[in-house]
Amino acid sequence: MARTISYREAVNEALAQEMARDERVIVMGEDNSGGTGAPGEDDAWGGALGVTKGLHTRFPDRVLDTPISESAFVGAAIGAATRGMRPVAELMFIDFMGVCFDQIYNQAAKFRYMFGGKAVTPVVIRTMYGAGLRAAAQHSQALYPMFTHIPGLKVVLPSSPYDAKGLLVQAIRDDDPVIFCEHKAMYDTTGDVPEEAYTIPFGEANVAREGGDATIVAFGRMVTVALEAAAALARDGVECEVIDPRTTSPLDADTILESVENTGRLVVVDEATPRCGMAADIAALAARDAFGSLRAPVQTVTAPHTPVPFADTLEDLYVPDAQAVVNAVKAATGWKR
Amino acid sequence: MARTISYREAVNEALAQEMARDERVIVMGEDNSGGTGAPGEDDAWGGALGVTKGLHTRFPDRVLDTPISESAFVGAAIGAATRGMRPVAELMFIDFMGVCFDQIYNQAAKFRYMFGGKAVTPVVIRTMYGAGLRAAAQHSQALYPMFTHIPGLKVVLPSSPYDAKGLLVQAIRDDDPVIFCEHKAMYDTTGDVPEEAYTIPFGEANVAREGGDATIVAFGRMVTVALEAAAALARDGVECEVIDPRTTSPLDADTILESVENTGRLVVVDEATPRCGMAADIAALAARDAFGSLRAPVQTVTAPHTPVPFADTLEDLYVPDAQAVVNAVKAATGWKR
Amino acid sequence: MAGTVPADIAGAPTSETLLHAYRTMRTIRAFEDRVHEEFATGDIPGFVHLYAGEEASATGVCLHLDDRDTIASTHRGHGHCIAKGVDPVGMMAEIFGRRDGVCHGKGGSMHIADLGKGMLGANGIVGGGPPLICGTALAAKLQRTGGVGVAFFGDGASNQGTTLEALNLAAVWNLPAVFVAENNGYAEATASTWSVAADNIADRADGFGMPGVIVDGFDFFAVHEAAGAAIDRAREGGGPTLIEVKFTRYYGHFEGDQQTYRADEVARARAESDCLERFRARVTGDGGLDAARLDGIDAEIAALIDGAVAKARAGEKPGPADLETDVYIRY
Amino acid sequence: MAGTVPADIAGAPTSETLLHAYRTMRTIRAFEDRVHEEFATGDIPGFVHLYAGEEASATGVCLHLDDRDTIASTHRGHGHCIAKGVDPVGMMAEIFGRRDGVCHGKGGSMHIADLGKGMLGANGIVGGGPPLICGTALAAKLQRTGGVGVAFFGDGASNQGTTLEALNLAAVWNLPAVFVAENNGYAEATASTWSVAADNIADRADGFGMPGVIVDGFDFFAVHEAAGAAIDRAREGGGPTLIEVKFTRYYGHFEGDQQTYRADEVARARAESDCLERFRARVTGDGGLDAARLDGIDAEIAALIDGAVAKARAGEKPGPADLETDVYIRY
Ligand SMILES: Cc1ncc(C[n+]2csc(CCOP(=O)(O)OP(=O)(O)O)c2C)c(N)n1
Ligand SMILES: Cc1ncc(C[n+]2csc(CCOP(=O)(O)OP(=O)(O)O)c2C)c(N)n1
Ligand SMILES: [Mg+2]
Ligand SMILES: [Mg+2]
Repeated sequence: MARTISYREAVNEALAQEMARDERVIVMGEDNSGGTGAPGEDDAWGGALGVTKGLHTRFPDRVLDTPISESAFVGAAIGAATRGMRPVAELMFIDFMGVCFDQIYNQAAKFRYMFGGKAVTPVVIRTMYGAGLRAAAQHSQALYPMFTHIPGLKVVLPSSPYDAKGLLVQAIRDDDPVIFCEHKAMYDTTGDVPEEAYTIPFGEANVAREGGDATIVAFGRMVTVALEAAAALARDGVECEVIDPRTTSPLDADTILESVENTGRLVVVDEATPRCGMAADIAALAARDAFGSLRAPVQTVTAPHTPVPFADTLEDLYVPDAQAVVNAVKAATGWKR
Repeated sequence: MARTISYREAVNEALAQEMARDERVIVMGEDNSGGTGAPGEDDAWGGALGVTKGLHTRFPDRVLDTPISESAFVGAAIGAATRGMRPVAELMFIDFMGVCFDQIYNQAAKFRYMFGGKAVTPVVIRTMYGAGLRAAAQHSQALYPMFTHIPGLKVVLPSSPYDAKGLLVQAIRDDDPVIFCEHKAMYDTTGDVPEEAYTIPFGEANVAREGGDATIVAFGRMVTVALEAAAALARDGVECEVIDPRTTSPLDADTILESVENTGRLVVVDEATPRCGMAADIAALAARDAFGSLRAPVQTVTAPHTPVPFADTLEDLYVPDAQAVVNAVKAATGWKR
Repeated sequence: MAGTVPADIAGAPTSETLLHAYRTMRTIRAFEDRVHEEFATGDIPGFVHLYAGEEASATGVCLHLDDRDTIASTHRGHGHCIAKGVDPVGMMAEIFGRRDGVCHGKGGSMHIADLGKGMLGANGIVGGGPPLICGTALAAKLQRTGGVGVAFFGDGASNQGTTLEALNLAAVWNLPAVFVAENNGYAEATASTWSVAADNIADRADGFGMPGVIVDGFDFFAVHEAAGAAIDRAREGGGPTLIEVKFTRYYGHFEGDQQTYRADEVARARAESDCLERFRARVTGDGGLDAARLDGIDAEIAALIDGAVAKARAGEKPGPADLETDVYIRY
Repeated sequence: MAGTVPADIAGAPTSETLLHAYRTMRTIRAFEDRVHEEFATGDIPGFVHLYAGEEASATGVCLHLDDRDTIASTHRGHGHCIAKGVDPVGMMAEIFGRRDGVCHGKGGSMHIADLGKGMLGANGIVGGGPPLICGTALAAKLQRTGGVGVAFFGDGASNQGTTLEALNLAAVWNLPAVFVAENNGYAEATASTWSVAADNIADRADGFGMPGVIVDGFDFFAVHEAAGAAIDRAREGGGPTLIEVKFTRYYGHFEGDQQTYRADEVARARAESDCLERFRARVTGDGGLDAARLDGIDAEIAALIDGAVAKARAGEKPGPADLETDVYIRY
């Protein structure tokens, strides 16, 4: 039975249902309960934006607050995963990866390969990314392209409440290390979500809209922006296929390539900065494996090569919007040799 | 007056000459002298592979050994740079970025923007990258694509002793934070290097070989591999233009695009792993800005999407070689719609 | 305000110093109370962390500093900025995201900085500052300026590896640095008595080869004295000190925090140990300062803050031309 | 070898335990001396860090451990592996980069691991292990297995933020963990007396809310006793302990190190305090063990190592089919 809930509730529900189903699942992070050691309420925060609220009350022994020691507790989640637990560690904002990155890419991501296929490390690292909350340069980054660069990690970017739940359940049940990236500006977005637990497989893109004139590949929150643009373009008679890969690693290259073979035009929309980012990654895929079908330059719509600015006027200019996508599609459809 | 010296000597000479010329230049890192606090010799190591050997003897007060505290001493180099020094910090192996990345991308890279253009942070972080020494998964990575992704950093990949000296002198004199990536398997490579100090500007590619049939863009040690492939191809009458961008950020897009407009074919050779890497970055550039000239799919030659293996047999398969580049060029020149 | 400090400062504060201290603490309090009100109007964007209640720490420390000296701050940085002499008017404009803010609106509350004043910035990264201070202290040492570097950080930050590494490095390099652990009892909603596995943060000093001192953070005089001793030692080549300042914050972790994890600590602190009240009680009467002069300062500051808010609200926001500038010095 | 430990182990070692300890220390010594020789032939690729001289640490600690227990090691990991029961034959093959190595030749000396044995791996990252041990200890605690996690790390690693954070987290979560700081005097060419800004690494324990103990690392009995007490406390829910083991390494930092930074410490240590010699002296004669039995063990081990090298040299190397496997469990 589906009902309408928020992206925040979808994440919370996935965690609660998996904890109820499997006692190996534990949750840890700064103030994931909140109030530990304090005179007032426990479960006082449920994370900085309330996503894990209520879990500690239901599962007091399996929701652990932590000191501000990301290397230690992310490493602890990884270590626990090698010993039969299924930890979900919250790296509050993805911007903080820099204080614990080693444990993620040199330890968790490499154990299986370095140890000759003998390690099993089913850890999930939940983290908030993205601009839009006026949180400035150190609390608004995307950064998931850097996780995507690392062999051994799986990287997930849910673009709706439905995907948030199904992909998180999959992440928790998956036996490989998963970086689960939640867009902080989407927590109040609502959508239909089944009550029961379900999984969405990794590496299977969602074709969010079908169309034959151009292919738009978009990630995370940019899927909404792409759909907005596609709707606007449809009014002008331009039909876009909007593809949401859902996971950047593994990547569903086939769905993207088939669409490009059909439309001949590709626009990639990515909230991350442009250099060595997802837009470049997808553009390169098409230039290599769908070149024969391309009828126009691959267009990329990304943030500029700058830190995220604070002022609302600047941040609004920073994040790609529907108009930018419309312009990119028109540049592709209007292109002539 | 040029003489033949090694890549290692070129780096050492650039440091020595800049330290002699400018007393604001200081060098710090683990065992950059070596022997600090120990009963035997000082300047006992000159870094793990002897690159800074002799500097401490010449400049005892300006070559600092450090504890194994990368966040602290890389951060210290950054802090000192904001106060009029020109520190060159050595992050021994680029693989260790994970224990100090925050100081680099959230602090040094963002100061100028976050602080409204008022910060000046002339710090250089020297680091060794690359496979070939059987150093396995945590001591052989490329990783420079992740630095390239970060706005505010400049990223340098010298491919010869001549470039190593000229680019390092430029890095030290440059007012922005610079990540200077030395390939650990190239230290004994020799070449002609002028005795006097000189600079090579950032963002100006070196056309290492001219040719009209295909453009090969290669980075760092891969430039040698690309030239080897180009020589082999020339014997079959295929003339390749080999472009060494020298810096991935800033990137000399014009030189690459002009070449592709001329040859119509692009092969990118990168030692890094493929996802969100330099190969994808350059392929995307061409697919966007030189599409009209491309006459074949852009070919990328990279490491596989795996950690770096230990066994020599596997590592030799892991690193792109000339044959792989030859095959890629032939795939491009032989391609038919 | 820093830089204008009387020369005698190392010793017992003169009345001039006391007035300067009071003015600084009052400016911080008025600034924060006003930001709290303005935030409620919805016109201040982003995350804002207020320093109210903690004024004696930034003030007692920074009174000893001048332009040779540097400080690194935290996400809760307004007080440190003001105490180090950053212009409150430019700060208010920055918090409102205006072009004439101290960072041209690009940084905001979590990134207020004024390098010209030796203020290395608030920091959005917990534990981001201490390593940087090792560097500014190293620069001062190599340049023989006699300058010191002071890192302010919280109880939560005292568990961050970057902070702990910096303590060791400062001692190993014998740097002119002072580490001020501002223990306000909480890291977000987590109690420091739980997250810091030691009775006191200062107990960590010994393991990093430096003296550790604990002071009552509501008592300006205690902070001022402890900081003076540590800073003098640092200037004279005696190496770093860890000072733990204990108090509580008056507002939530950030604006919007419901604070259900708390008891009545704040009410008690405001009533019994408020730094400004205690300061007034001590310096007036027998203390030799005229309460009227302090009231006069209060009035001046109220006007200053009114003006700052008015200017900030009237200020223009940055525009398209500002988006891609200031990333590099040379492109 | 671990897992086969007599039940009485918590108390004073029985003769059976002593023979087990001797066998373990001898195996490590013979293994490392031989790797040193083989490396000189040029047939061992990569970076190799030898544990010779430090045998009493890994042995004295791991004698208390069984299959419930986990250890995390360092780049200098051969001794920890052997003491935790990893097969020396498979280890030698791994070091030579052969397919039948414990990691199928994909890891090498710096990444030897055997998770089935609770050995989480040597680690190429200084300070990489302690956070992981917080996790294995947490798992043991939640699963109520009575297991403990032991993190071995060096004096250099004691300055790495990851290690320091782990100490605090283990205490905050009251984990069944033991942190063994192997202070061999150097981090590469840097003296620990300089890089560790405290008289002892163990002095850091207090600041992280746990007991700190210092032991003579050449004395098996001292290590065994201290480790036993710490591990018992951990198993009983008493929380973590920091044990500093002091000794020196017999070879260079890595094979090829000229060691010009050193004086004659090694010669002295070998002559005066070698752990195997001291052990023999104590257990034979009045100690009640027959020297001939120990000689017999020496001979067995010499044969074991000969066989391991022969097998490794004869072993096949991994090939193209192995390059891209083992990155993920499900693709
Ligand atoms: C590396 C990092 N981790 C987590 C956060 C999120 N965060 C911001 S402030 C804060 C609490 C800091 O507590 P404390 O150091 O005591 O400073 P206080 O807020 O009490 O002044 C946290 C967890 C962050 N900004 N950076
Ligand atoms: C994060 C990180 N920094 C630096 C290195 C390089 N390195 C390898 S071993 C070593 C010295 C370690 O010293 P210690 O911890 O005392 O261990 P020991 O070698 O003495 O056993 C260093 C600096 C590394 N591997 N990882
Ligand atoms: Mg606090
Ligand atoms: Mg050591």
